[in-house]
Amino acid sequence: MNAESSPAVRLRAVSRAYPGVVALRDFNLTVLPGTVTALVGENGAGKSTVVRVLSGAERPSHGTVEVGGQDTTGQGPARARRAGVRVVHQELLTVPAMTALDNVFLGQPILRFGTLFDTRRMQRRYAELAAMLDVRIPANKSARALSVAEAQSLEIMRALQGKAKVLVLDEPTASIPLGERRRLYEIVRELKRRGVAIIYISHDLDEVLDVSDTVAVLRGGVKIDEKPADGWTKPALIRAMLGRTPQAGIKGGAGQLPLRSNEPALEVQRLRVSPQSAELNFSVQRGEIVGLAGLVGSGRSTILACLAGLRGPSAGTLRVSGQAVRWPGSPAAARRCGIVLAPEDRKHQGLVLSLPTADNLDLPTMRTSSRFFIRSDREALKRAASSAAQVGLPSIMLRRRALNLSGGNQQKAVLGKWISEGAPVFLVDEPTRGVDVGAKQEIYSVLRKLADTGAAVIFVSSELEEVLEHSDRVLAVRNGAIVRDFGYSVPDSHTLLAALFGQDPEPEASPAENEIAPSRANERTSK
Amino acid sequence: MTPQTAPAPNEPRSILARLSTGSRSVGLRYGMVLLLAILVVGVSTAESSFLTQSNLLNLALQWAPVAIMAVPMTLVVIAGGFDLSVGGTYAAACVLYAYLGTGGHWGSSEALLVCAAMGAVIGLINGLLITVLDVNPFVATLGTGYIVRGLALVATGGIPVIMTTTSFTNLGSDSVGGVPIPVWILLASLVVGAFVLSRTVYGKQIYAVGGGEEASRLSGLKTRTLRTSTYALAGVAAGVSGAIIASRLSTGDSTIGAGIELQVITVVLAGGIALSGGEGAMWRAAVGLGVLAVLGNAFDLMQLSTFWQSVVTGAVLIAAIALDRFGKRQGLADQTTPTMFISTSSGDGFTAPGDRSTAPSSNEGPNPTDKELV
Amino acid sequence: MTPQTAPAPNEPRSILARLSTGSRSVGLRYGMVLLLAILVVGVSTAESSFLTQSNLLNLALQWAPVAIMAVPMTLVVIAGGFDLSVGGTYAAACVLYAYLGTGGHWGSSEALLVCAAMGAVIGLINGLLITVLDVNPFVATLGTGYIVRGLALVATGGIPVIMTTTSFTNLGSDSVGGVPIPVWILLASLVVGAFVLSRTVYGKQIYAVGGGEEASRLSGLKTRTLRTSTYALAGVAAGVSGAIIASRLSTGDSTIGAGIELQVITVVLAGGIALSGGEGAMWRAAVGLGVLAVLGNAFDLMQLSTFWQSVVTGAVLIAAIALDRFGKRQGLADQTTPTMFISTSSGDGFTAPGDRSTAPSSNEGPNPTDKELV
Amino acid sequence: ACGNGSGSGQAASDSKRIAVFQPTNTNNYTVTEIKGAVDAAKSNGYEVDVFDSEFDAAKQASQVQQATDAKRYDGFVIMASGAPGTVCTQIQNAMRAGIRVAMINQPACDPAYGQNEYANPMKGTSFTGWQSPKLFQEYFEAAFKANPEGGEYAVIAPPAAHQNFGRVKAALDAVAAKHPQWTSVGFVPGDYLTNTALAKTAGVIAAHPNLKLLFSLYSGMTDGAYAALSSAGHADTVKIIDWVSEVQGYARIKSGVYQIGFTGLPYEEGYRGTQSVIAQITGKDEFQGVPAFGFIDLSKDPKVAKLGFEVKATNVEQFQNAGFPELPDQPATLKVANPF
Ligand SMILES: Nc1ncnc2c1ncn2[C@@H]1O[C@H](COP(=O)(O)OP(=O)(O)OP(=O)(O)O)[C@@H](O)[C@H]1O
Ligand SMILES: Nc1ncnc2c1ncn2[C@@H]1O[C@H](COP(=O)(O)OP(=O)(O)OP(=O)(O)O)[C@@H](O)[C@H]1O
Ligand SMILES: [Mg+2]
Ligand SMILES: [Mg+2]
Repeated sequence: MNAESSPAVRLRAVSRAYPGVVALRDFNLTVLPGTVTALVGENGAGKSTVVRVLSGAERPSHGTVEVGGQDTTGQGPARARRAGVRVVHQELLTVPAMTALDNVFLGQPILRFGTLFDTRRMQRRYAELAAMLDVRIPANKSARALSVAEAQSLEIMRALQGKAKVLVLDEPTASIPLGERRRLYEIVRELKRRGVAIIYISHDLDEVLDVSDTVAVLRGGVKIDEKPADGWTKPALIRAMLGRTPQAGIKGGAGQLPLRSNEPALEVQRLRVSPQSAELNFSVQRGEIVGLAGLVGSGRSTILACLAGLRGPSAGTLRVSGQAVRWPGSPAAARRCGIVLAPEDRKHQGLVLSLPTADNLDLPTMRTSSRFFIRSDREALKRAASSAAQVGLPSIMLRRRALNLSGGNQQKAVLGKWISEGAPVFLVDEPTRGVDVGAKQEIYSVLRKLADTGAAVIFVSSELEEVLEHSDRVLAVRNGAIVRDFGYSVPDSHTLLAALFGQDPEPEASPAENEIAPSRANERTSK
Repeated sequence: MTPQTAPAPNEPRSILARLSTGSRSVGLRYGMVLLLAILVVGVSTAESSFLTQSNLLNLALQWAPVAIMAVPMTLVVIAGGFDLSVGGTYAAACVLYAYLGTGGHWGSSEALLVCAAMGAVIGLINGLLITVLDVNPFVATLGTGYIVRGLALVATGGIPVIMTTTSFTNLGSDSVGGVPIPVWILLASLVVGAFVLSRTVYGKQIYAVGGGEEASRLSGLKTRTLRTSTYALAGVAAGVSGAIIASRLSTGDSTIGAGIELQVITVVLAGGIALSGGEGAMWRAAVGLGVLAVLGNAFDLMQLSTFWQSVVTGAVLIAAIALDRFGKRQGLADQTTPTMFISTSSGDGFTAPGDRSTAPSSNEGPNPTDKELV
Repeated sequence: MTPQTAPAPNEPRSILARLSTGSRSVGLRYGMVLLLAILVVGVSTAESSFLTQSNLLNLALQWAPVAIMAVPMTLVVIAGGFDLSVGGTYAAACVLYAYLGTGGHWGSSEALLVCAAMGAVIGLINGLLITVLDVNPFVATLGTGYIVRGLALVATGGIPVIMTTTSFTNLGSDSVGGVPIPVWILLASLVVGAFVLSRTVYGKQIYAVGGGEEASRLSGLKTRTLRTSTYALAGVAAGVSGAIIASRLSTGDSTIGAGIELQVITVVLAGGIALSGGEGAMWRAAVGLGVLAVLGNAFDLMQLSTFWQSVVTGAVLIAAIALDRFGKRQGLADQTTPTMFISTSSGDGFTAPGDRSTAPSSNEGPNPTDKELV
Repeated sequence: ACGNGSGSGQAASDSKRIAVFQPTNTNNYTVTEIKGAVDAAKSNGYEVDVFDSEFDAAKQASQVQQATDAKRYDGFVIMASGAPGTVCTQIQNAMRAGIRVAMINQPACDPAYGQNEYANPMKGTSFTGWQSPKLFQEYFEAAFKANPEGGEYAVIAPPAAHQNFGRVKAALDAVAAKHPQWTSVGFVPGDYLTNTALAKTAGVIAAHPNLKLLFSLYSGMTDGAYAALSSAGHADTVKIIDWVSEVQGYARIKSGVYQIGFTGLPYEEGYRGTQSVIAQITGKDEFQGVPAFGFIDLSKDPKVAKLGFEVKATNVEQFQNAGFPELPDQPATLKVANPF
């Protein structure tokens, strides 16, 4: 660390207003070369706004942006890039129609003679970057076929290509697997050693404290505090972010079983999510939260998708509340069987962003509650308000478009859609991804409330801690199959991880390496 | 946590801001309505004959086929779709109606139903191509349009079919209560369309599908059925319009209505309905129709060259949609949302600044974070 | 790098699977090429006159205006856009060229340049409307199309302009090396277009913009400039085509080319290029052109009713795009991805997934991060 | 330069071949006209091929070029598809290749378009037509005379791109000057299509409810104009003056729905044009009384020598007895040809 060197990034009195919202107000930030500055704050605090302003994606309403001493205020992403800014944005920004390699070199191809593509060097460089990050995506794979995690890795590769002076990582680890996370930390340290200025944004406070030199806390668009990382503790950070001490959520936790009955709400037999995968047999009782733990890409979402009628399983039988039902072929059919899903991609699968939140909450119920198919708005608003109250969504949000809600509120709306349904089976996929600490607690309490009212909840999350803490029972998923049922005894995270990585001595576990996703399997062998 | 610290310095400015936003919002949101009003006032001042009943009825009669098709086209566009095949269906229905009007076996109302049914079938095919085969709506309907018009040409050999059963001309020429039947059909479509869109479950589902197909599907909506239904309705309307024009001309002409599909879409777009789906309203289509009809009439009344009409139509189209886009960028997004929640309560619908209530505000009172900010 | 470590038990199945996937992939990817081949073989068997030089040259000459416009339209579509204004520009350029050919002050090549420049200006306006005002391309170009054609009508009063300078007819009727000039222009556009799309940085950027505008913008591409440039090119092509047709007809007719924009787009789509952008290739547009031209010629040569032609065109269009969609759903996305980085060195360039020995980290130097990271 | 002997040196058989170019196969008038041409060719022992350009001038230019390149035709009979002059270059190429050309309905390569009396069609060709400026003058004159009271009138004119647009305008200007009691409230270019005429007339009548007289310059358009007037409730108050009356037009003249109609001679147009090209091919000055070159003015044709063109309720039966109208109710479309 060289405190004498001139700052790599300097934001002076930057403000950015959106209609109705001041997302950033009088924000000052100086980042020196060779340091890591973390930005933390709850959802909507303005962290990504800092990134967008710095990277030239948006023009600040007031204030100046300097990169390496040059003024780049509002001159667009190309200018910022020339000044050495490399960004991994929070939203996924891959071009689906292009290959992985093209995506990495998007806007920064390696050229021969200044005009022709130097394919060989790009391929070599791609391989280097991939090895560095421990990423195994073939260079010619279409980005369309990538999982979220893989796409995220590509974006990190893109940011690492070329000569970065400033590297901005906006929630880079929100959806990448553990192994890659560790590699990323190493790379961050390595880059720091080389004098790159790094801005790091994450909701994982342990990670933040681990990686960064300085931590700045934002709240409501204003920088509340900035201190060296050693000056912070996790509780202090949370207090600063929220402006108060968080209320303890209603703690469920594995093993504490207030209302669990012995009535199975969901029984799944001989389910194969794809022709190659192993059979799944499991059941969920009323009143319990079952956590599906798995690594990224292990097939948890696929299992939920089969149950919710999003994709046909290749085999299996299903009983809901003791009744044998035909396997649902559509979400509408699943809902009739009593199975509802809060999907993982809330922006595309969860909400109609152009509609007001109230309409979103009312979407599943309006048909059944309407008389002669004619809507009563007052009734609808009433229904929406009661759902909103149950999930802790402020009622002022009801009139806003879903588009304009923060991530946490959007997630509450996704849960709220189904809350009044009283469905016996409630599937919840990654409800806390990218959601701040406070909202997470509220979401956990909503899930527990659901279970308490007699629903069977299946809960998927990539945060192992979270699964362990908030489920009554944990199932380990690997390659599209349940490799271990831990029952009502809490596994420690080491045992769980071992099961997830397939180092488990369980007899029935570990189907062949590449049996889950046929398209991937083909790709592997065809090279 | 002191609840008294109201953000005093902000209040006056925010009221001002709200007001100015309000008037700008009206200007942007109702820009086309304003244009229509200006046009109506201007033309009726310049030409006293404009506001006569006979002129207005004639105008309505003249635009009836396009307008009748514009009503379900509004649904198609709001549901995120597009239909270029209505021109072909229109021509085919025109021929079919005239053909049924030569034999004498069919009554004219049965013939109308047959035309509507044929339109529905074509619409269904469009819908299936688009939702099941996943063909882009533009391409699918361009294709079926070619096919249907081609079949109409083949069936007639391109030669007009002259209707002989005289009762078949009633549909296009008779009046009920002084208003021609096609105008009644047009008014009925508009009213029913507006009601369906704004007051029924189906209408709201159309908005939902257009605004986010995947989310709607996961909410249990039958998105394929919904989208297909809009194309079927567009087909029915094209069938009815084709029958009307055949009846008015007492001739079935397979070459009729070349380019009428673009006219229909122009009407919808001139109202400021975005092609991206999920937004819009029937009154907007009606306003678009009004602007184009009055403009055309003005050109006729004032004996201006009809060539300028094309120029002006183009300008109106661009202005309408630019106004809409500009409005959205100015953050009036919430106000243009097609929801009764918002439009019926425009007073308080404005978003309060600061989406900060994200914080776990379990208490209903003012959000604590607000205070420490200002 | 141990080439022997093949996953043995998988091999036989995977080869079979690969083959079947392979043949299906070829069928889907090259479906339109197959159709073209079948058509060519069929028609030339049935009609020996088809493959004569005179017929083919005439065919090319006849299709030259549409084809010349289809080349930049391919760029427009791949960049995620759409241009309905080329018909208007075509008519305006036709009038302008003829007008310049009446005075005698201008040479015909200057006139051609003036037409191209006018087209470029119209294209720029389209591009600015679309990228700066953020108007939907369909609406913007429909609007400017109306305006430009209207202006052409107004300028001429709808009355044809008859060219008097005889040298002005050379562009449309002279031949160089036995091939008419318009056909040379068409061939040159196709070749240059294919080269630009597949081999240049600009081409790759067009794919990127169409495939993901926001991602491209944030990666530092000038997406507005890129998109605008495609419209400008489309305008230039429409200007040149308009001049060609004026020269061939020795007349400037402002009503010419009604609906030609849909023909141009049909050509592009018939090649199987998706309207959603980001994908496609120039050879696809050429194949689409070939299929439509040969079909039309077949109808003429075999004396079939041209009415059926419309039906068949529609069917071809739907088939082409359904094939493309179906191919994508079958997971053939990789093959249709326009990547030349990889295709140029198909032999050894692939990074095997999970086979990290491909990464040259071990042999190329001690630590990969040392090299270009900082 | 074009006068040396037979045009096509290598005609394989003794039978000669004529190509007829038609703008559209979906219009009664053109279909009748081309039928006349085909009949004339066949009855004189000529092979004949018909090309349809679907109202596309560029396509017609290609067809003429292709037929020239095919080197198997001795003569062309051309009804131009688009604006005047649109196939001019191709016609000149054909003539250079020794092919004889007769234009029908619209002359080709006519720089003085719209003004002249057709007296001098392009050298080396003939032009056959009946719609002369003089006849258009008679047409307007007849209507104004029959309705001396005066008032507002409107014209649904031919397409602006069509030669007759200019001729009609010139004729009207000349006649209207003599009838100051009549005021024009619209001279609207149509496109010969019924639907367009309906829309345009609806616009005119909505704007000018006091309209007294409506000229419609093609019976296909008159159907639409009448539909517009009757649905606006003005069928009784507006007198309709039709042009080129068809079967329906005759019926309506008879029943008084149309006041006047001018009958058309499409069949003769095609027939005489073909006779003229035969005269050129055979190297004679005339064939069956039709000259090889120059303007063949059908307003002097024997078929209308006695009756003239003006059809009214009083003389409609005389016309019908003389074989009018020429436009059949539903003519069969013609088979289009392969140029090779
Ligand atoms: N395009 C936009 N239009 C309107 N408001 C916006 C827009 N983008 C962001 N906002 C608002 O600006 C505020 C700050 O958003 P920002 O994305 O910077 O938050 P963040 O701290 O990154 O949150 P998260 O942790 O959820 O990513 C929020 O209130 C958000 O709703
Ligand atoms: N549409 C698709 N095309 C190709 N592969 C897919 C597709 N969807 C899922 N996969 C693959 O199937 C596997 C299982 O994915 P799934 O989403 O069910 O896993 P997950 O455990 O929920 O992981 P994630 O954390 O990514 O959501 C992954 O390897 C993924 O890459
Ligand atoms: Mg963020
Ligand atoms: Mg998942």
